[in-house]
Amino acid sequence: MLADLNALAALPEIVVLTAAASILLIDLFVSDDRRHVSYWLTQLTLLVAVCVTLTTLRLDAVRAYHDLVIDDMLADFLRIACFVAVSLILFYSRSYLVARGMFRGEVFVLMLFALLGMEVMITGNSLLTLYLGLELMSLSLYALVASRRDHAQSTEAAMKYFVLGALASGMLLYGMSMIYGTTGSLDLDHVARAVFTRHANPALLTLGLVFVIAGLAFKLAVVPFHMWVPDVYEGAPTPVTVLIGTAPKIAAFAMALRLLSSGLQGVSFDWQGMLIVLSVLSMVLGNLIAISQTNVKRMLAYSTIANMGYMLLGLLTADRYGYSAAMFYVVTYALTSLASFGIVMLLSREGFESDRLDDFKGLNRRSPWWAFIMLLVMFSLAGLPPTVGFYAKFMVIEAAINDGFVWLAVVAVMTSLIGAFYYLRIVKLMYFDDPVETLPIVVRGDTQLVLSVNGLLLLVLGILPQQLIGLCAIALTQSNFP
Amino acid sequence: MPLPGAPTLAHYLMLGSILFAISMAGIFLNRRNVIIMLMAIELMLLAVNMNFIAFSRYLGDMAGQVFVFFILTVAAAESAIGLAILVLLFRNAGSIDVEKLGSLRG
Amino acid sequence: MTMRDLYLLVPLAPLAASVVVGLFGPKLGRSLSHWLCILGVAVSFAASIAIVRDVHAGHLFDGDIYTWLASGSLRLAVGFLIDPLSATMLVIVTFVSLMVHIYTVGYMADDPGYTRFFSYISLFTFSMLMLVMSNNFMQLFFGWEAVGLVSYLLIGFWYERPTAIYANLKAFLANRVGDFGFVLGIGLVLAYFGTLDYAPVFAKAPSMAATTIAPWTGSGWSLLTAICICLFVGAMGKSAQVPLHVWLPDSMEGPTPISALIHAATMVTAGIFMVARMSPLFEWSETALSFVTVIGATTALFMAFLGIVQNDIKRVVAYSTLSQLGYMTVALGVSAYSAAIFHLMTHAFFKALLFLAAGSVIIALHHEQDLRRMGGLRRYMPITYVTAVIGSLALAGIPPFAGFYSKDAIIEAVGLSHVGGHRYAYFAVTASVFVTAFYSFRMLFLAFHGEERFHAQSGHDGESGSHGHDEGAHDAGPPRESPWVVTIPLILLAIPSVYAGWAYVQPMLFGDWFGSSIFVREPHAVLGEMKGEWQGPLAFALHGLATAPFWLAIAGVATAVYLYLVNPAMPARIAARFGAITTLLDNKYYFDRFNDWFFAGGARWLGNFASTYGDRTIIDGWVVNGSAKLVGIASRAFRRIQSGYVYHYAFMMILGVFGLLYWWGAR
Amino acid sequence: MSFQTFTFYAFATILVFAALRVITTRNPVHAALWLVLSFFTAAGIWLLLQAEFLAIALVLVYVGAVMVLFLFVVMMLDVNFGSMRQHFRSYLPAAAAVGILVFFEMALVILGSAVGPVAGAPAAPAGSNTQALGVLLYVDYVYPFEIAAVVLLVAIVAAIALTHRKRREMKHQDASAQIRARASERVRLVRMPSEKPPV
Amino acid sequence: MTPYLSLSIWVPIAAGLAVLGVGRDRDAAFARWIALIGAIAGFLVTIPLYADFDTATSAMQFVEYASWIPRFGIHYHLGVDGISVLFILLNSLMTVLVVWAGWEVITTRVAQYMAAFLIMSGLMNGVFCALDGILFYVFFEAMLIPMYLIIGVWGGPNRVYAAMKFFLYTLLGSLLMLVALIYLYSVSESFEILEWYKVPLEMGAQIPLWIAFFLAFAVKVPMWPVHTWLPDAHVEAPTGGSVVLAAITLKIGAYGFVRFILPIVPDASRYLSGFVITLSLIAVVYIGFVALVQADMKKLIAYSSISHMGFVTLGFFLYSQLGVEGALAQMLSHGFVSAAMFLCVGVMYDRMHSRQIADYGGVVNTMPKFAAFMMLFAMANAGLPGTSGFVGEFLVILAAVKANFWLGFAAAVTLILGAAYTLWMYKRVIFGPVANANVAKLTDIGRREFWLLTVLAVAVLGMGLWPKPLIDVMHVSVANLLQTVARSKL
Repeated sequence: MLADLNALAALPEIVVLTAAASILLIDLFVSDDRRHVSYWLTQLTLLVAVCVTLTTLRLDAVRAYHDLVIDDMLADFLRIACFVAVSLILFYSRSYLVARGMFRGEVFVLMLFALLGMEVMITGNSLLTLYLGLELMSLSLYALVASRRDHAQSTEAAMKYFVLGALASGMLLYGMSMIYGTTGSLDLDHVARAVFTRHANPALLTLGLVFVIAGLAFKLAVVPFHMWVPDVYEGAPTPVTVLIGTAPKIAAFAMALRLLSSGLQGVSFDWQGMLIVLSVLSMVLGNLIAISQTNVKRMLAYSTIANMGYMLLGLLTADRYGYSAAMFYVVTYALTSLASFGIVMLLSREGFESDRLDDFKGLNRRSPWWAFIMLLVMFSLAGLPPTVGFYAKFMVIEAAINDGFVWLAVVAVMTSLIGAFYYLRIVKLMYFDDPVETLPIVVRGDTQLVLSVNGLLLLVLGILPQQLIGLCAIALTQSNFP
Repeated sequence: MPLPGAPTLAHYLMLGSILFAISMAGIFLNRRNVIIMLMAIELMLLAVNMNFIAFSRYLGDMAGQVFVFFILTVAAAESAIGLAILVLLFRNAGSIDVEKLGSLRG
Repeated sequence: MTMRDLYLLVPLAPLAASVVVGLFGPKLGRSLSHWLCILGVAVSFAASIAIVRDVHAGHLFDGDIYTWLASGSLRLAVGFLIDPLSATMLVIVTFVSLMVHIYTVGYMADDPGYTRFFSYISLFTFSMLMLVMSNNFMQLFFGWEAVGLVSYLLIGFWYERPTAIYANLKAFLANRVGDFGFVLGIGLVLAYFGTLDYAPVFAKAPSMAATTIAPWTGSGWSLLTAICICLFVGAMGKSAQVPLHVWLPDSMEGPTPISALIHAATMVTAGIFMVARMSPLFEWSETALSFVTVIGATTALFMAFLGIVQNDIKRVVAYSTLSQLGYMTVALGVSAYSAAIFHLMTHAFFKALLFLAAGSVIIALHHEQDLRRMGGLRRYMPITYVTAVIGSLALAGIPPFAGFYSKDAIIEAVGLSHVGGHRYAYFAVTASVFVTAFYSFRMLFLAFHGEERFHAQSGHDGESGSHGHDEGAHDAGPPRESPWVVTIPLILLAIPSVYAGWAYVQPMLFGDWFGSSIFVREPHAVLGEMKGEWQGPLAFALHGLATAPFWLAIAGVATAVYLYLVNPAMPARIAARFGAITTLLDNKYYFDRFNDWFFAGGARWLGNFASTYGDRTIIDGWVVNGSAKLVGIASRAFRRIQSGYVYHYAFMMILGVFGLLYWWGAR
Repeated sequence: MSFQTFTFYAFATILVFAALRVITTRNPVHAALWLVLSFFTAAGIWLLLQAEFLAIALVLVYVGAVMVLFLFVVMMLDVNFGSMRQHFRSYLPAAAAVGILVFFEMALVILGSAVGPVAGAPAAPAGSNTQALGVLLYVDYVYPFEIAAVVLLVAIVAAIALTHRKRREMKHQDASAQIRARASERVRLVRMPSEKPPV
Repeated sequence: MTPYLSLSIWVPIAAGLAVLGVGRDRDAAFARWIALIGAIAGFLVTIPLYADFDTATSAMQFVEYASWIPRFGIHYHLGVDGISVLFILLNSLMTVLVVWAGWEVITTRVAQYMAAFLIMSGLMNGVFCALDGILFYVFFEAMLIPMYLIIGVWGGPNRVYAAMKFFLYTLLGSLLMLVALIYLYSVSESFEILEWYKVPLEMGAQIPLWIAFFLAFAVKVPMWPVHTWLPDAHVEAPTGGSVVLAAITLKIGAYGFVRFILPIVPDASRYLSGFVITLSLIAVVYIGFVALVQADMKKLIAYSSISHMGFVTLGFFLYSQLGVEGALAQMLSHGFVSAAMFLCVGVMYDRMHSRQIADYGGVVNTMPKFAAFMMLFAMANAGLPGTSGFVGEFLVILAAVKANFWLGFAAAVTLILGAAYTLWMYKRVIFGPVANANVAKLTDIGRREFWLLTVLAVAVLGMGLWPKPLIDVMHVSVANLLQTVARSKL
């Protein structure tokens, strides 16, 4: 009976869940000044999860738990990306958490649960699992945003996030109900078949599609479902911000891919059009509004919105090449975003957030190395070679053009020109201006190492991107996406 | 298809859509009161559940009901967290007036 | 040593001297520097003599030294064309240059830029030789521009003087205007002949005579006319023909030796030489020839008038140069190319002589140039005086001095010509004989005769007031004759000024001196007609006594005698009487003012307008910064959507869903 | 009109009315109670749709637990609800417009598509609804079931983490902080502009 | 075979990274020496490119070919032909000069300064020898980054505006080019530039492609009216930045015209050649007038650069061997001359800290050697025969007259204007009596500056007196280019 389940397919999830539950218990018996035990256990969990994922790596797709779960290359790849992302976040945020009294077991546990939710999203092969994964992730994130309990802004952000998130998941559910109703199944394979064979009622299906897209768009943070993003980014504690900004985007991408491609490829023409609208709006508004921001986190929030717009360019082509481009985009975006927030956290101290743009003034004087890393990050976000951000943009634009959307490509590059302006402004602050703050930057050794590697990776992948591009391509080919 | 008459799938879906619409209107109407907003969201989930159950019945497929089961579970959890945040908000801001939640913007 | 090496030696010897002195002058010291340069030019001169003999022995040369550049079928080379024309020019150039080199030793003795000056004039010699020896248009242009450069450097030699650096800029730009046409001419040659070498171009010229070009639709210009006029515009710049003459008088700001060398004897004749060289082209275009004639005649007459009212000794000579260049140009226009070259040669001698004599006076008076502060110098400076008289006689065209032969030949040639504008030209050249004689003797009398006015000056800043080497020397006794380095060249130049006319008039004008290097078409062969009546130089001189020009010259001299020796108060009265004309002449026909106002001012206005409105306001202000500003405004506007209120956010989401629904509902 | 039909319309009417009252009532406590009513009637409708277990669960879980929680929070927080209703009327048109538009948009789609009658559907599967659901949950949907458990765990953890307070308001000595203090931090010299003497 | 091209790219970059890694602000001399050694090494490895160059073939030489991103068929494909090889040498030489020029002048963040130039040098070499569209683009864009920093960090008071303007302006163009490159890929399934020469394209496709490429390169050149970034960038950039900007960066724009626009979209190019020629002539004439009235020396030279680059684009679109070779010669020459002019201004700026013409006057009195050098370069800037400035100008004017008399007429206006603005400035700055006490205190150029200027003077004169060795390299490649351009793709 268990053999039918192909339980191994969800081994990483099992590992994470077990570990999370264990840490929750262990943390109870750990005193405040030995909290790092929980911290390292969490890191260990992530390491084990990565190893487990790698050892159970299979080229073909495995369906498990009565087809509710699918474990394919895509899933493995994105899961690892999420593990790594969370691990890096923990590395970067340690000092930050300690300084703000957030170095607590439940934070780690909630992060792990959020991660579990993402994994479920990534591996979901049914409307139900996707929904549950999404909720698991979202609920953990709501709590994490509010986890700085004495901070009014955090709470405000959490409230907004929660209300809008609930609304979005309501929409998603409404859409799912319509899809279920018209295709007669929650299983994405069945859904796909029903859609392809035109058994589904087209009008109701479109209705469902609209609502599903709305729900997805909320998670991906694209216009006009993006409104929560800047407020939550700014209000949430920075580690949580970066958590929201990175791994969940990967998971949301996976979910979008599963829903739209595995399930609704048959009506790709419909959702393509919708994504075009969302994509253009995101690129334009995200970049435009980012210009007038004075808070780094807020600026990066708008940058996220814009970047997700670019990512959609890949997704909306509705073919394997576009998907792999979007996947490359979202993964490298996460990597870049991690480094950017890493630097923001690096500069912050106890009682000082360092999230205003002016806090970057003269960074090159204070620390040429971190200025250089931030420079790489900014140019990567702007999509300039020789950083990895360039290939990300290159690939999605290539996908769009290949699909005949030359005008979309033109819109994309023109908006990225606007984008370049505010990224450059950070570089300008770091290099051209004199420092206001002269305190030396104290960084933990491990953070220093990991963040440096992270930053340099942007450059290395920018020069030698072929492996990552190949991986993304393989992940999608092996996963039998159309 | 005359609407009055024996309830068809359309009836249930219409009922669901009315509930959905009411919940959306509720969010606007109670733009300052987070608690009622949360209740409106509960209504929305109710609408969704209504759909699922109707479809489940219509298709003769239990999966819809299973889904509803999970929605109920999740909604409960969601309420718990939502209310926890609400409490926190009240403690930090001294109010649950959404209009006063405007420090993050721009 | 083959002849080719000799040819190479001619330009390279001065170049080497120039480079060495230019780079290491201060280290070499003065005397070594000037000896090096003099040696360089002397070698060059000697070689030139050898070449002339060789050429007249029938050894012509037309070959390349090295390929400068090749592109497609076009090959541009640096090469030499050694024929009688260029050989003649070589001798003239090197001889005058040598004289000037020697003279400079004395003239510039006190100047701090001594070695620099030598380097420049040697460089100039090199450039001029390259121009003359060229066998193609590219190298011609190279030499053309190089002499312009050196001229620029030398006019501005005293770089501290605002007038000097103004003058050199003006000279360069006026020349550039000429070059503008010149380059276009070269371009047309290349476009239609496919090569820039003289020989093939000249060979092909007859077949191109009927070719027309259409600069705009419906028009038809003769190709050769276009080419010739374009080229001649270049000559107008370099040879200072109206209206591009404006730079030459101002160029007197340079030290006197270079006025002699560059602005009288050699560089300014480059245009004359060039047109003579291009005779195979000009001959096929009546229009171009008459254009040349009219411009030349205008220059000859109207510039001569200006010579009358000048008080600066060098400027008088400068205007006489302009006028004489006009003569040469007229000669070219009436196809008397040999006469033009002949006049070029004699003019080089006597004009260099006059300049150097003027320089000698200037030294003696401690850099005083104003004629009104001279007078009576003949007693103090006998050699200078005598040579100056010889020069003036030659200039005025009194037989049997050199100038007579060349000028009279030109006047006769003009008389015989039928080219368009020949009547006007004849009138102009004849009338200016009188003027020439008048102003040259006016100068002579003012400087060397009459009362001694040089004591009267007080605290006046001389030519080099800021140079300081003659501070307080004004009253250091009477003017003295210049040292031998100054007088020797005077004497050496006086000799050909006397005899070069009758010695060379026959071979050059009527003999086979230029051989095939000058081409004259049958209908234009005015010199051929004259040849029929030719009975030798003596007869020519005697015949000259009976012609109008001679009597006009005599009249000119006589007028000068009356006005400046007999009745010195008269000129002022005349000037007052003809106020309008005087004003016109004093202002040099308002050319400078017009140029300053229209061209210089206009260019600046245009530049300011383009810079302020075009670049800064429209492109930068509206388009570039404007779009940036627009983005900023849009950014702030859209930012307000993010109001901070949850229900607004929710509203946006619902609106989004709506939008999508509506969109796909409508579809 | 059969009994089923009548029941449907009756419940639907009450449901819609109750839902409307939820969003229009002044007092959150009343709103919660109206919501309870909505759930009850919805449960009734679900019974019509042969979803007995869910109907019961809705009543038990929602009315019994979630709504109680709502009421608890509403009453615990001392919120001045009166002030929140100030602009209620002015919001009404916009809200109504949104609601009506959403409804019409959806209705158009639903009515425009030929959705067959429920009656045409196959009969309910044999055996009790609860059993069928149970089998599904524990066999086919064991994985989501586990996840749902985790969701609830998260809710617990989150709720506790967020609201559980250690009473730290009282002042206490922090020995380590005192030891860490440096001389420079003990006394702060403040430079102040000297007072100007009255002129 | 030694991969000289790779070396020419990576040696400077490696040196730059080394400087960045080991250089400390406290020990600036060390950083300087490493930078100089790196720059010289970078120059030395380019010498074989010229020495071993086969002038008889138009094929790409020193080709290096390796797979880079197989998913898109992107290759690490390098190679040079007669058109590009000289610019690599020029660039490497300039790097040495720039490093040397910044020797004592730059005192803050020396290592970063040197590294920026070295890295940029490598990247620009990459631009010139990349034969793969994306490889080209990567180098093309990447070089913006060091330049942005150079202007912004070591620049003048208004450096931020200038740097931003420079960056965004050039990015605007190049982003559209990216779209064009990808479009070409989607048509030809290849990123090989040489493949693109053969791929047939409809006119409807050629025109947008042309516009995209044109915008990218026209901004870089820069052509009127997208030139306004240049004066700002030049004025604010440190001397080295101006030198590289003028000497190399502008060439990249022009290079793009011959490498991309002409051969890839020949029909559109022919169709729109009148447009380009018009813009070029506007650049020559209009910008000439603008240059005339500039009060800032750097601005004046910047405008003169625009005017000179107008000749380059003009030459390209005349479609004749003479025109194209003239344009290439003009590019080379402008590399020397503008670099020299900016160095000259830098020499004065280092002493007086002013670039305003009005602050100078009579410099020749105190700096005679310098004045001599500057005279030479000013004359070269005015296109005097015997200097390199003449070669390109002359050939292009000849070609223009050949194409149409009035084109030549308009182009030849530069003879007057070029001389006017250059010499007028020279007059006001160098000539005349000592204008003020500051000028009186000036000291003549030192040994370093002397040799720096000497190298450029030799280059300027050498190319002016005997350009053949340089131009010969181009013949076959240019002829081949013209053949390619002549073939219609419709």
